[in-house]
Amino acid sequence: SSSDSDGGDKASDNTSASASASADVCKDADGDGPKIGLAYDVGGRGDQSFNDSAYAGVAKAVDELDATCLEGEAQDAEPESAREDRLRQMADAGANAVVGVGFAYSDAINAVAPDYPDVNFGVVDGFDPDDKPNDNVAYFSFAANEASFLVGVAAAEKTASKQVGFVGGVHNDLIKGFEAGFTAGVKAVDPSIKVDVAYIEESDLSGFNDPAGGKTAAAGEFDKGADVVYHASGASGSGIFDAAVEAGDGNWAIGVDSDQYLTATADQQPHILTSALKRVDVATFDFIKSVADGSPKTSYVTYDLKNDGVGYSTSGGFVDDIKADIDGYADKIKSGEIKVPTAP
Amino acid sequence: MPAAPPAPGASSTEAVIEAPEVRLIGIGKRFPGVIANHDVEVTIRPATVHALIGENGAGKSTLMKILYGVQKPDDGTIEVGGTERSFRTPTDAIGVGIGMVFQHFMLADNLTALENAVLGAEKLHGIGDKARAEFESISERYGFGLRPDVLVEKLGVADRQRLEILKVLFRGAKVLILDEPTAVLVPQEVDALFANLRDLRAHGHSILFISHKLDEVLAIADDITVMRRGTTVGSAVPGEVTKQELAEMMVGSELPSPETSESTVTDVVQLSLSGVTLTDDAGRDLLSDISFDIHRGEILGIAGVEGNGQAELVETVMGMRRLTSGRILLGEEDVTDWDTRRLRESGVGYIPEDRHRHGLLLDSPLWENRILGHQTRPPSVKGPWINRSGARKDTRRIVDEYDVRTPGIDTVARALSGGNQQKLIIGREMSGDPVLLIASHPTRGVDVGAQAAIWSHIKRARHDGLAVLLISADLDELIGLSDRIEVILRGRMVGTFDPAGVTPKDLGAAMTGGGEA
Amino acid sequence: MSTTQVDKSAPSERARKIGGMYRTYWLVMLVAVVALSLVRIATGADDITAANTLRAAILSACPILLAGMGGLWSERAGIVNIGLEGQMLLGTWGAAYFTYNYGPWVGLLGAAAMGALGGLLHGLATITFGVDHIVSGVAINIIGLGATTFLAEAFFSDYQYGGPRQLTGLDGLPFVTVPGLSDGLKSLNDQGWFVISDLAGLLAALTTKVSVVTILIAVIVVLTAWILWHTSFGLRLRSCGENPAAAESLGVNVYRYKYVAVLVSGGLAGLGGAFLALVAASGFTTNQSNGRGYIGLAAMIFGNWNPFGTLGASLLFGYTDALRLRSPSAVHALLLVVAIGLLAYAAWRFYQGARTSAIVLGLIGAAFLVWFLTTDTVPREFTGMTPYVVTLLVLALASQRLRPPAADGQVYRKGSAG
Amino acid sequence: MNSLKRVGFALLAPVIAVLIAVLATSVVIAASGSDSSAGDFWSVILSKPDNRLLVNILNQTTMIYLAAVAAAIGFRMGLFNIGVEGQYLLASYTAATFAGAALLPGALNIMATLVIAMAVGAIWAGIAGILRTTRGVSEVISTIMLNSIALILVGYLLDRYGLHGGNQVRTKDLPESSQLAGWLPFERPDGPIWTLGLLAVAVGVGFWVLLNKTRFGFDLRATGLSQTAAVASGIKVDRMVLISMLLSGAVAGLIWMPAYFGSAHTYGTTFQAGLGFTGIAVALLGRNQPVGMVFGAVLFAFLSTQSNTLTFQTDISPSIVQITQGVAVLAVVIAYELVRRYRIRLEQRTVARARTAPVQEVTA
Ligand SMILES: Nc1ncnc2c1ncn2[C@@H]1O[C@H](COP(=O)(O)OP(=O)(O)OP(=O)(O)O)[C@@H](O)[C@H]1O
Ligand SMILES: Nc1ncnc2c1ncn2[C@@H]1O[C@H](COP(=O)(O)OP(=O)(O)OP(=O)(O)O)[C@@H](O)[C@H]1O
Ligand SMILES: [Mg+2]
Ligand SMILES: [Mg+2]
Repeated sequence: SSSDSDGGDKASDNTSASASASADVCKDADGDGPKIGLAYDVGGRGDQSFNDSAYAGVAKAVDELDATCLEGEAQDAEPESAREDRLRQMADAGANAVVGVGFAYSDAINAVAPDYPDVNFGVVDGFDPDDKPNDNVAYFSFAANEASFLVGVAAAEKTASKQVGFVGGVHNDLIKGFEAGFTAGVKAVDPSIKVDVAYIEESDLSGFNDPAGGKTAAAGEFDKGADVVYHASGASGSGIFDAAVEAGDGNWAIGVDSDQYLTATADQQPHILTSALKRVDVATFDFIKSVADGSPKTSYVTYDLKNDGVGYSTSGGFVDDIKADIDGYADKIKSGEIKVPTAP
Repeated sequence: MPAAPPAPGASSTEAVIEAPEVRLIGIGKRFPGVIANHDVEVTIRPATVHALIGENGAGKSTLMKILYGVQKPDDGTIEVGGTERSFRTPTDAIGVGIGMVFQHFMLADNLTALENAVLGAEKLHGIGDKARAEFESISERYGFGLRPDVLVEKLGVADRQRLEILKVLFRGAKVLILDEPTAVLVPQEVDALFANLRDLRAHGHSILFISHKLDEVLAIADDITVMRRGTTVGSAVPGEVTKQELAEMMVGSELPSPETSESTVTDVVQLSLSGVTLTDDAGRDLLSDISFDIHRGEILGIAGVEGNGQAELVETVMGMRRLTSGRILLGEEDVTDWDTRRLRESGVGYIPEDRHRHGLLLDSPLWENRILGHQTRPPSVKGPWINRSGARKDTRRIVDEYDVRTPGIDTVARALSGGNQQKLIIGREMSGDPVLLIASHPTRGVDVGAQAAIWSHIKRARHDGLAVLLISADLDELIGLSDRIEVILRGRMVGTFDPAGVTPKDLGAAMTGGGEA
Repeated sequence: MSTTQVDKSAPSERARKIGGMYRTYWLVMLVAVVALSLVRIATGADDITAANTLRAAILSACPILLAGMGGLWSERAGIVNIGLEGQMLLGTWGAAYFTYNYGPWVGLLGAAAMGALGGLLHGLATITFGVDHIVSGVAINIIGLGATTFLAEAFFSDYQYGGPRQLTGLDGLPFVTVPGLSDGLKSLNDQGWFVISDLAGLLAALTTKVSVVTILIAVIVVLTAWILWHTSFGLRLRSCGENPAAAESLGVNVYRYKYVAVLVSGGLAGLGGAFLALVAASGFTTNQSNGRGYIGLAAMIFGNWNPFGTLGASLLFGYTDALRLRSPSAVHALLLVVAIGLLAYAAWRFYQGARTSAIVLGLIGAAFLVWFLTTDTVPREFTGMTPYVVTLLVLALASQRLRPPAADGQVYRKGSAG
Repeated sequence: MNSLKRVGFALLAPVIAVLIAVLATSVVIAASGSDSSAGDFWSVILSKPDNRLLVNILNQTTMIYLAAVAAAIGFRMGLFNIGVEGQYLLASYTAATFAGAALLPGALNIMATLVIAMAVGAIWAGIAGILRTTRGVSEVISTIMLNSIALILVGYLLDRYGLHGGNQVRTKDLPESSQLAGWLPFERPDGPIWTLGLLAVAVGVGFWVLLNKTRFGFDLRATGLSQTAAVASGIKVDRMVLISMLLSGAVAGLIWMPAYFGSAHTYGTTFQAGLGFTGIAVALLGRNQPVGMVFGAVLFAFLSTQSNTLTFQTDISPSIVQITQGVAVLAVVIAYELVRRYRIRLEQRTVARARTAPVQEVTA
């Protein structure tokens, strides 16, 4: 299949959108398609990560479905009521598809959705916190472990030192899934390869925001002999890329969430082997489309290799030589032959 | 000859001989609501000691700060060496050879003696070996005996005083201003200081000397200027005036003295200390084996050079420090382990040495200050509640009875003058029928009028059977008020004196250890 | 003259005191190295003195040290600056903005200038208007966080590699490696010899890929010590922290020195921010200092308001941070180091005659020993707590020995002399 | 005229401060070169809030006010309890864990949980209190350290003992019987006013009575005004330090309880961090006065709630509000200091007038 090259294309769409972030499609859109409310997590549009990815999905909807949109952005340490209020303001303004980016919106959407039965809500990484099902809410979950598995395969095939590394931002369940998939991928290729694991913070979310910590952790792994390091640490990732640059030629970093080759600096690009993709843009667009089509997605929607919801990127062309192997593993996962663990 | 002007002939002939070193002409200075100085005229001749006297608040310190550039005058001019000057900062004054030793020490404890001396005058000799050499040579020349590298916190009072003077000389000052330099010295130290001053005079320095002690003034001064209520009211020459005459010029009336009337001492012991010892963290004795009794109706005076354990003694008796060994009895009761509040509840009144730090809430109204220290007793409180009206009513009583000059009881304590603050404290501590009064420097920094009033309050209470522990640096006050005087030296009681027969000189000798031999 | 005679004795007294200070400093360092070496050999946790670990420790220590130096400057002049955190944040933004537009050297200056701006605000509030120092510091931290978040969004969103919350790909500053020496020391470090390899590791860390900013910081520490204790400027500045009234009475312009101090303080904190954004990693994110300003303050107190003490404390914090991130498993070996250190200190106190404190220390040391012997790992959370717990312990055990400037934190008003 | 004057003085400083904050905010917006102007900003911020926002503002006010009182108890006696944040964090987690375990039925569970929240907050603050009284460790540094430790500790405990699910960790849900529905002033979607908002009223009144009417309050204030005078008057300062740290921590423990029982029902992503620091700022803004802090809390709640609309209607980041808040705090303390100096001058003038007879000229 061509899921990967496909991913690459979409990812470049995504950056062209974020590069022209100032163009701001929501300001100019005036179509008569669905009206979308996009509630960002902290960081908002321009974060080069999943907020941007969600924005790319919305931009595509504006383009292809004549949609219009409204944006709202979370602040640090905001009260739960602020999140709820953001969603309500969107619904009150007539949005018929409201997307909350990030699991922190789960509770707020659960509280708000019953008051707006005609509005459809979607939460990225979300879940229903209580046992009352909401029939106008879709929860997008991503098989990040599968994407991590594939980049694990890439790492295993590329390592010369038989040692690779993983740096997580925060030692929580979400990131442990990345670690588990990555390790499984590496071991699937060669069980003798050693995987060093480091986390920047244990529970403090500042671990996603600490490039210096990321660099120290990654440099530690490079120093001890790893030559490929995969990160799942949000904005700390730039520190991991810096560490790869400092470690010199032949040392690689692997990006996460979006195709980070495209947003990395010129110095870093030669070291970015691939990225594990989490297609928030696909999920967002699909959701909006389903609303526009009158058959809105509800309940849990899993995005995995099978429906192109996750994948890996090929920008830079560093994995072209091993693409066939990786895709082979991808097929085995799709067919269920390989079951990727979700926790280490 | 009251308010005698100096013999006109004498001063004019001298003026012909030599130009004045410093002339202050028509100086005026106003603070919000206070005229601190007006129409002040002072002329200082070269190589003389010029004394400036006047009661508290007469404006002496203000005038000196103006001469030293700390404050700017509103009116008038300053001439130094015949040239008119205006000083914006002390640096300007230092630049023309004026130096000042302030009423309160101006030393940084955590710096060395040399660093304190060099500070601000680094340009002269640098901060290195040249400065050290200069320091030592000054110390040598005037016999100060100071070492440059000791931390100031290790120096005693007299050494600090000398360091202050050395600081001024280090800057090459020609004119030295000394604001009450003797207030904290014992007579022997005063003599040593005077010897230094005469030395300085012989080297050509002019000295402006402020003191409340008229004996000292008569002993050292070449000229005397008297200030009252912000202005100069006259001048005198030591050989030609008596103490009494000077005093009258200062206050415009007879100088009060703390004479006690007949003894009221009873044979009921009110406070009894036996073997009280207090050691600090490093294991040194601050108080060693102190024992004495105070009877009802008796005033026990404690004499001593500051820093010899008086403060510690007071704080130990007040329960603010835990003694290491010994026993304290209040009446019949063993109060050794009682805390301050319990002691106060059982009738111990306390006039602290530093009223701003220990006696008042400066930013609270007077009626709240009335409650302070009486938080558990009526009329300030009812059970766990504050009794606002009771406290206010009683504050009004104190303001009336003790003549506290204030616009009202809602005025904050900070706005009152020192004397009036002190009267409020005394009124408060006398309320609730105390059995024991601990009075630390009750008239320090208080003018003569208030001083007399405070003395009479203490005497009346003694007459009513109060036992009083009196600590004072003013030996005349001690001798005048006490029924018995104990001398404290390095934390030990070193002698008992009967005030009837003792002179300040004798006490001074005992206070410095000279009396032991 | 007899002065010559006194002259000879006086400097020697002084020299003895200073010499004594440095001797204890070196002694402590030596004991630490020996203890670490012993533990390395006993536990096989080679990472604890590996050259690269120590290099990472130095990198982690630098921002803390700069904040600590900032605290030192202002507190020596009598101003408590808990606004360091906010000033550091302003520095991260300044570094990013100016580096992006004008290159990294201007970026350093810009960071210092932004930090100094925060210092100026603190100075205005505390010096001119006599506001309580803590209150002003708290407000500045709020403003610093809000301002950097707002300004980042306003400026960086449109930059290349930028976003509302970050700006990556900033040009870095050069590194220096001493050729030859670095490699030799590294291979010596790998030998695993007692003490020699450990010292070689330390020297290798100091000669391999050292950022010019790190060198600048070393210069700043030495300069700080020299300026504050060996120049008349420093004497005047310190006098403002010890007794401002006395200083003013001697013609020192107290306000001016306090302003200089607080500006330098903010500037150094700002540089600390620059270190985070330009050297520790090449990118800005919002709230990047993440408490390092406070840790710097703790390092300064721990270091007894002394530049070299602050250096030592910062290195300690940097070391635990680096070890935690690089080799969490080696942290377990540190338990043994702590146990040995505490027991040694207890013995020393016992020898000095301080029985009770010796017993308390000994018990704590024994508890650490037991912890080490009965476990294989330390819960990772606990390693993250290290700087905070260490600070609390040090303060609890040694607060009597610490000596802040006498007028530290007090509001001083001009004209209070006399 | 005197009371009129006093009211005037009391209002002067806050008014100056608010003006400065408005000015500074406008200048920053203008300097940032944003497409929206300062005018746009103020028209959004100052627009009349919807019913829903009114409820939110009120609910936020109660929590912020509790945080402010917690800080003020320390501040009033010169103790800088910077650790309110860590205290309520740990207390909230512990309380939610206990309440979720449902060891007690309904209302009893609520009572016991409140007690536990207060106890945990008090203990965490008490550590700083003990370090200060026995070892002389400055509470500023120790509480900052304890904040960080609490954050790590709660993360550890939650990870270890919490419920994992859907990428989140949370404590067990509060049983329905212990939930407090609150009052609905408007339509249901506009949300309820939380029942335990009453805690803020109770704590506020209690704080006022304690400070102004009781011996203990007098001792507390006296210690804050002058520690040395307090000692001389028989107050045991160490005991006061410890008690007020404990009190401060106990109130801190309550901060998040209105939200917990009113709507969150679990400690997880719904926990609102940062209130401790907001409380410190509000305490300073309100001069640590029970009534002043009400205004401060309303102002902060109002600004942050209204700022949510900014992203919809302007290009201005809501973080600008933090600048407004920080400047307001700094400006208010400066303004109070200036007004205080001015007042003292006025008072001294009055005192001097009431003092002695006019100076009579004396000639030598
Ligand atoms: N900074 C000031 N602001 C307001 N009033 C002041 C100030 N300094 C001094 N005064 C007032 O000016 C008057 C003169 O004070 P000054 O200190 O000069 O008196 P003094 O003669 O030195 O008294 P003492 O013998 O007590 O030292 C007093 O009423 C004093 O309260
Ligand atoms: N530094 C100062 N700043 C402002 N006002 C001052 C200062 N020093 C003194 N005052 C004011 O000057 C007046 C007199 O104060 P001070 O204590 O110096 O008087 P005093 O001469 O000791 O008074 P008393 O005659 O009662 O002994 C008071 O109104 C006081 O508030
Ligand atoms: Mg539901
Ligand atoms: Mg005077």
